[in-house]
Amino acid sequence: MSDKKPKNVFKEGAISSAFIGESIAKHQTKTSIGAHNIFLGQVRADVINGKTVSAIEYTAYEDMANKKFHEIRESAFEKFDMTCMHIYHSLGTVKAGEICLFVFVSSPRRKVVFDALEYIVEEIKAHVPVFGKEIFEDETHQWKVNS
Amino acid sequence: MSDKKPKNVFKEGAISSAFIGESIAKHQTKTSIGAHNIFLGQVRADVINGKTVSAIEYTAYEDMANKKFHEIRESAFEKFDMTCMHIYHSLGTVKAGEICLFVFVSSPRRKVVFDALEYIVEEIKAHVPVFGKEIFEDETHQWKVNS
Amino acid sequence: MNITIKYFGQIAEVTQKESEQLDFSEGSIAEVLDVLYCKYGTLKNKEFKIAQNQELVSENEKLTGAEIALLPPFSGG
Amino acid sequence: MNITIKYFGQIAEVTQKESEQLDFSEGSIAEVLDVLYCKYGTLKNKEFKIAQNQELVSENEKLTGAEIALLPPFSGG
Repeated sequence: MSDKKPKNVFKEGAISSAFIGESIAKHQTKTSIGAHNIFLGQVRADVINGKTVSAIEYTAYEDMANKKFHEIRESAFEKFDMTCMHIYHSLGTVKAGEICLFVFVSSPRRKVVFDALEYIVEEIKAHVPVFGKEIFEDETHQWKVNS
Repeated sequence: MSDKKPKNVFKEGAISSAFIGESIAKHQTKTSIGAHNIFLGQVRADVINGKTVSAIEYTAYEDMANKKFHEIRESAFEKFDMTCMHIYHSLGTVKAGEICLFVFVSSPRRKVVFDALEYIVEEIKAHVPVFGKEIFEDETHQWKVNS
Repeated sequence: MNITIKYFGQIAEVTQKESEQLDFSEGSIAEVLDVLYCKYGTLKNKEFKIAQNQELVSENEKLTGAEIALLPPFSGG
Repeated sequence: MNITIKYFGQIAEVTQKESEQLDFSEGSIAEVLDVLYCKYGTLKNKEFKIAQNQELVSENEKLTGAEIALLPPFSGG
């Protein structure tokens, strides 16, 4: 299931719950799968110095990011006995409450999916050049820092 | 967010991908959430002595099971800083490729959801009296054993 | 006292019923099991846990419950 | 050699552009940075990593690339 060249992980705008539901449905023909694990990153309406985040605007060094996503994918397939994995990340504006990251791993066995999903999400946070600009309700902004 | 009395975790038949999508959508008004983690158990078409599993028929000691689900829920809220959690388990027939378990946890922070989800799923597997009868294509059966 | 015994999964296959009412004098869970082993010959070969009023108990536990359940290995999820 | 320099996030706010072409003789990444620090006064106060041809490199790395990128802290997800 491992592709040889990087594909585009980015989607313009938020990732819809319908899209996630459809992705799950597509896996119901793969009857060797016993466990799925899904991570969703959602934009928080954090309050910072009295101002509320209304959206995050994502930009990325797209070519390098897709290359990194591909490396993460390859190393995850080497480390874990997964049937499949999918990653989607938003670019552009994602409003508070909307989903900006969707990571989906599947395996015959549940222990594998827990380890694999956490590994993949942490790798994405650490190594993929994506930049989030937190937009406040008064249209000022600050740059997001991952913790 | 912690309820005081056990609610019914069981659903008749498979859990649909549309239902999962709708559950995700309902959380988009909760803008303190930064991370969701979802576990889905899917019925595998295992081949055992040349016979293929076509479905699992689930029964449960329902009152005790709902009490256990409630205890797991209470202890998870004590251990982890979650915003919300939901568990659904199928009863009756779930065909190979269909989903029989849906566990959904949400928190402001991602590290919490990874730990919480794995804890909850392992507790369910170990402590909830649910019984899976694996039905083969030739209508014989065997009793499922969790590993 | 009158006690409801519940059977699940492969245990219900042995007993060929999902529940029954049996009358016991005071004693421990072990005494209930003795009666059931006598009644259902192959039960002894089966792996199961015992719940009294929806809590797992050992065989030595005093019989207090209105409801005893014989639970084969759990296999949810 | 002609090199494309790319700027992202808060670094692009400092440079007020997303990319530019600059001409360098052979040398190390540090020499590129010297030119940029001179050109953009406040760049020195910013935290960033450097990628050469889409791989992270240190300042001491030899300049080989057609493409250098200045990357502020990653904050995907």
